[in-house]
Amino acid sequence: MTRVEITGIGLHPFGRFDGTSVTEMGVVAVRHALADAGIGRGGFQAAFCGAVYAGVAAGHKVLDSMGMTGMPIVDVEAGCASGGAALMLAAGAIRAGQYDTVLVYGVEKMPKGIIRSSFFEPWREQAGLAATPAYFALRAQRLMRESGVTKHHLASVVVKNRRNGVNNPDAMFRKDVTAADVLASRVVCEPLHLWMLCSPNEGAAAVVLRKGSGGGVELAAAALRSHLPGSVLGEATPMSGLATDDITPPTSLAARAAYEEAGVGPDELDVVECQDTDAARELLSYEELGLCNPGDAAKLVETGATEMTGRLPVNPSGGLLSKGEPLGASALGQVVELTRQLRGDAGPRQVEGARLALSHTVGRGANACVTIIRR
Amino acid sequence: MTRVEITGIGLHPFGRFDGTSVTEMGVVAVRHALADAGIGRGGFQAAFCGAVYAGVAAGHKVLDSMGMTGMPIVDVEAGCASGGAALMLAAGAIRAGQYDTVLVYGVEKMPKGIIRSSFFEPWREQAGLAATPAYFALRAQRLMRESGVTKHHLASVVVKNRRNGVNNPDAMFRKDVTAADVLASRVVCEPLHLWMLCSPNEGAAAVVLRKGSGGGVELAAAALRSHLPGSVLGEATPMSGLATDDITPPTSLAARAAYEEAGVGPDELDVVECQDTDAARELLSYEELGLCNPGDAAKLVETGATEMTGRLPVNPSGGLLSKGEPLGASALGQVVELTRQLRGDAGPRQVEGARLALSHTVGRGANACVTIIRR
Amino acid sequence: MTTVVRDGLFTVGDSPHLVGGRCGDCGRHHFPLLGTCPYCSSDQITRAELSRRGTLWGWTAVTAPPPGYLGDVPFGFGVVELPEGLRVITRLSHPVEHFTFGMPMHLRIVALHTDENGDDVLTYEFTPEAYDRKIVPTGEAGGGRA
Amino acid sequence: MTTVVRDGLFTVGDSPHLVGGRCGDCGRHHFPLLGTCPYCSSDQITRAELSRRGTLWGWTAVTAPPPGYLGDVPFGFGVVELPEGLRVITRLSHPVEHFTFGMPMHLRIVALHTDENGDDVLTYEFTPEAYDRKIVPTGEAGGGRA
Ligand SMILES: [Zn+2]
Ligand SMILES: [Zn+2]
Repeated sequence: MTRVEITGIGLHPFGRFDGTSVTEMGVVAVRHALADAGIGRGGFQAAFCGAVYAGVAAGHKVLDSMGMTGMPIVDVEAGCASGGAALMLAAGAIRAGQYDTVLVYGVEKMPKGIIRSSFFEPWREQAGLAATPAYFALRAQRLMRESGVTKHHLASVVVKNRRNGVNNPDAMFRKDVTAADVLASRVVCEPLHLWMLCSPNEGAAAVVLRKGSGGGVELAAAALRSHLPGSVLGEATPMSGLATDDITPPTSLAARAAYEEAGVGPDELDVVECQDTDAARELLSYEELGLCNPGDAAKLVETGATEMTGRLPVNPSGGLLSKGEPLGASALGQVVELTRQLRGDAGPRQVEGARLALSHTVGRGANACVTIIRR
Repeated sequence: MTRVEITGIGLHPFGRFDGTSVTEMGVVAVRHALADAGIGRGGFQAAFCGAVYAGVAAGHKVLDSMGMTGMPIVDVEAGCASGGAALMLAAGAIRAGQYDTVLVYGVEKMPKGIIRSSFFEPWREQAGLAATPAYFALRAQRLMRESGVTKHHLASVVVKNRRNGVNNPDAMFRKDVTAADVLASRVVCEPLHLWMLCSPNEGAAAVVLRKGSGGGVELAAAALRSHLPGSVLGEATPMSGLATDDITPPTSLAARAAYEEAGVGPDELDVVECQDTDAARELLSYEELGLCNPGDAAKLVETGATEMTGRLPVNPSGGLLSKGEPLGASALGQVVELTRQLRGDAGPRQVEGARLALSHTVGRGANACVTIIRR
Repeated sequence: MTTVVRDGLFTVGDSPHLVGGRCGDCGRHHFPLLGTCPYCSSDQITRAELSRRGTLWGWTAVTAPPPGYLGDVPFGFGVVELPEGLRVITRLSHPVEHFTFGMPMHLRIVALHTDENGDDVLTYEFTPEAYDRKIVPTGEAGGGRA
Repeated sequence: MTTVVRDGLFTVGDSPHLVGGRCGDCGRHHFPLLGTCPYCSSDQITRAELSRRGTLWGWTAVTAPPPGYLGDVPFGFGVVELPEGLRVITRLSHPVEHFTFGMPMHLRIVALHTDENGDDVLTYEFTPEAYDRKIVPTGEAGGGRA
């Protein structure tokens, strides 16, 4: 099979940038990624852009304003997994022999506050059922019941990610917090406090993929999966589901496919970036990604394994809890972070000797994407 | 190279369906396409959905409400070419060996009236420059100047397409019109009268692609291209462009790529479905697709070559002028029509003996997609 | 006068029911009623009035008005498991501090808010068996284990 | 008082200009001023006040208010070619019936509408040299050849 390599990465910081358009943020990320790959106009034959709320032609506007159009440009939407979906399509097209080099980028400028989207039907909104954080809260409550997770475990995830974020100049929040601070923040939906939830925000990320010649960082797998029918608290948030806990979640489906594609297992990973929409979502991801056995998320966090000093650091970038979540860009932001880690370029947040890394996003659709990179 | 075949087609009629959600329309099209392909749940390994204004997770909602999720589902946006882009990605993934069978569909429920989109910046809207039909009018005026096209040629395109649409039960407008009727309709933007413009509307279309075993209808090419920098009246509608007429339009870029991929030339085509957003756009497409020489669009239409009785019928379905334009679905609607033509299933609008067909969409982004199918 | 948040979601009266569907092929139930089975794709669906009684599977309280919601906050929100093998997303009566996993719950129809015609807009919620027909005090929500 | 539809689009006064950019690498002009050349991607851009005079390349009339537009209809709309090698999308003075291809045009600054503060909102348009400073009658538009 054709080897696909990551030859360029670029980022526009994640945060709030009132005077900056989503297009301008995209230009910054793309410019950095192309410079990093050592290519310019004509150096890539196709472009895939992850975007959710950025409007029509979001990806085109970025390349249009750089005078770089002409090739196929496709905007891709798969909720929080949009950037991962774009990466998967780009890698597939390279493997199909369609292109040698593809630009993949993601852009977002989320509206402030709770997102009003067409995802919910009008009656659900009117009945108060379009309460996104309440679904997260119920998921957290069930995890607490089934995996021995307490509010202190949830707080410790926030403390870990915020501490990591202090060392990430591209993050939105860069202050250390204590568990007491987290538990003192306002309750949004019991058991979730405000600081346990990530902030939708703005940013852009870009990655250049190339048909590989060996060496460098390899994109070993990029797998996207949607939810299976029947799960009432799956990210698809249906109005009803089956009374069973045996429905495999989309994250596990994508993880299995990615491990198989890369020919590796979770015990071989050196570093992970995973979806921490809320603190419980990170712990659930540990179980769904196979980083621990089902029901052992609390135990894993207690061992300190996922701290920077542990055996498998998770979210060295600070995660979405520090960076915020610009939907179209967040998955590629993880890949940018992990490429830095594998290159040994992560500075004060470097995971020493990292050679195999996994990134994970999951959200509306439902969609989950798992990417594995290695050097 | 792997042969990719079209093994199923399905359509929800194009029109206005007030009580029907965009998801329900998608279900109708997908159900028909799967039945036509003789597959059900588990019969396809990935799904690509073209959608522009249908909101987040548009494609997912269709499969979710059919209990058919689990595989990768990607929503794809490339303006009027969205369905073509989805088709290109699906064919690429099959050729890459990722999947054997892929479901491709497009859905749309356009708001009534002029579309307010984020495409234009606020100041352009405020200054009255977000006047989409005015761009079409200027393009028509330049074509009239350069290719000897008159308003009577424009009216004759409308008369042809509306006459074809009479025989298409899936079209929105099914009444014969005369050139006098067309020219008596209100001027929207000189030289374009109301009846020379297609209506944004609602609908869905679906196509099943399969790794081919020979026989059946082959997807010989699906090429997507964006605009080159510098054209002031290109579908990207920039605020300024270069004072030159030598910039190759995206339709020509996509057509050249598609002819090369399929190994055929425009003179071998038996039937064409092309983008007739307005009557002048169809004539311009004749030139850009190489159906005639540059400057000869008026002559081609005068010979009657593109009538049902001519040597190369264009828009036997009635075109967008009869069907209306549901952005995410329109490109796949063309492919559904052409597959019927190649199967000999087009009833009273059958082009006898059609074996090689081309479909073409172009619009915002800018993007153009050209697809070639054959049996 | 009253109106409903969506036609066909539930029946009203002394003994209200949620209106779902039962699949003739796989036998499973869903809610609201759809034309296609959301588990097996069959279109062999018959209308089914679902049990009024179920058990509590999860709960929280919504403290800020979600998009498009015009009623009061806080309100209870959770999942009730019905004997048909179905888990249903639902509003819950508030307060929620005495809720427990598996607690018996039953359906009632309540007013959300008053619409522009002065009509009460009705929706469904579940409430603990013990709470029904009693006036309950409002208070802070508490769904998780600290 | 007056305000402008967007800062930095044009200069005002007796001799107004559109404000574009000139690329230090490829030498081409663009409008409005950007940080990146839209033809060659260079960031070597210098601000350039564009010629006030150009020629008419295309025209029509907008008869219904486009989205977000608060001014009067109909109004002229078209493309003017400037000596810098640039074609610019622009409002045109109305009526348009005497317009011809290549007709000399020049820039002027006009009021679009009055905003919520009572200020006139200014934008740019082009008008035939011959029309300037004259009051012109309104009438039907006619951009094409029938
Ligand atoms: Zn069923
Ligand atoms: Zn330049």
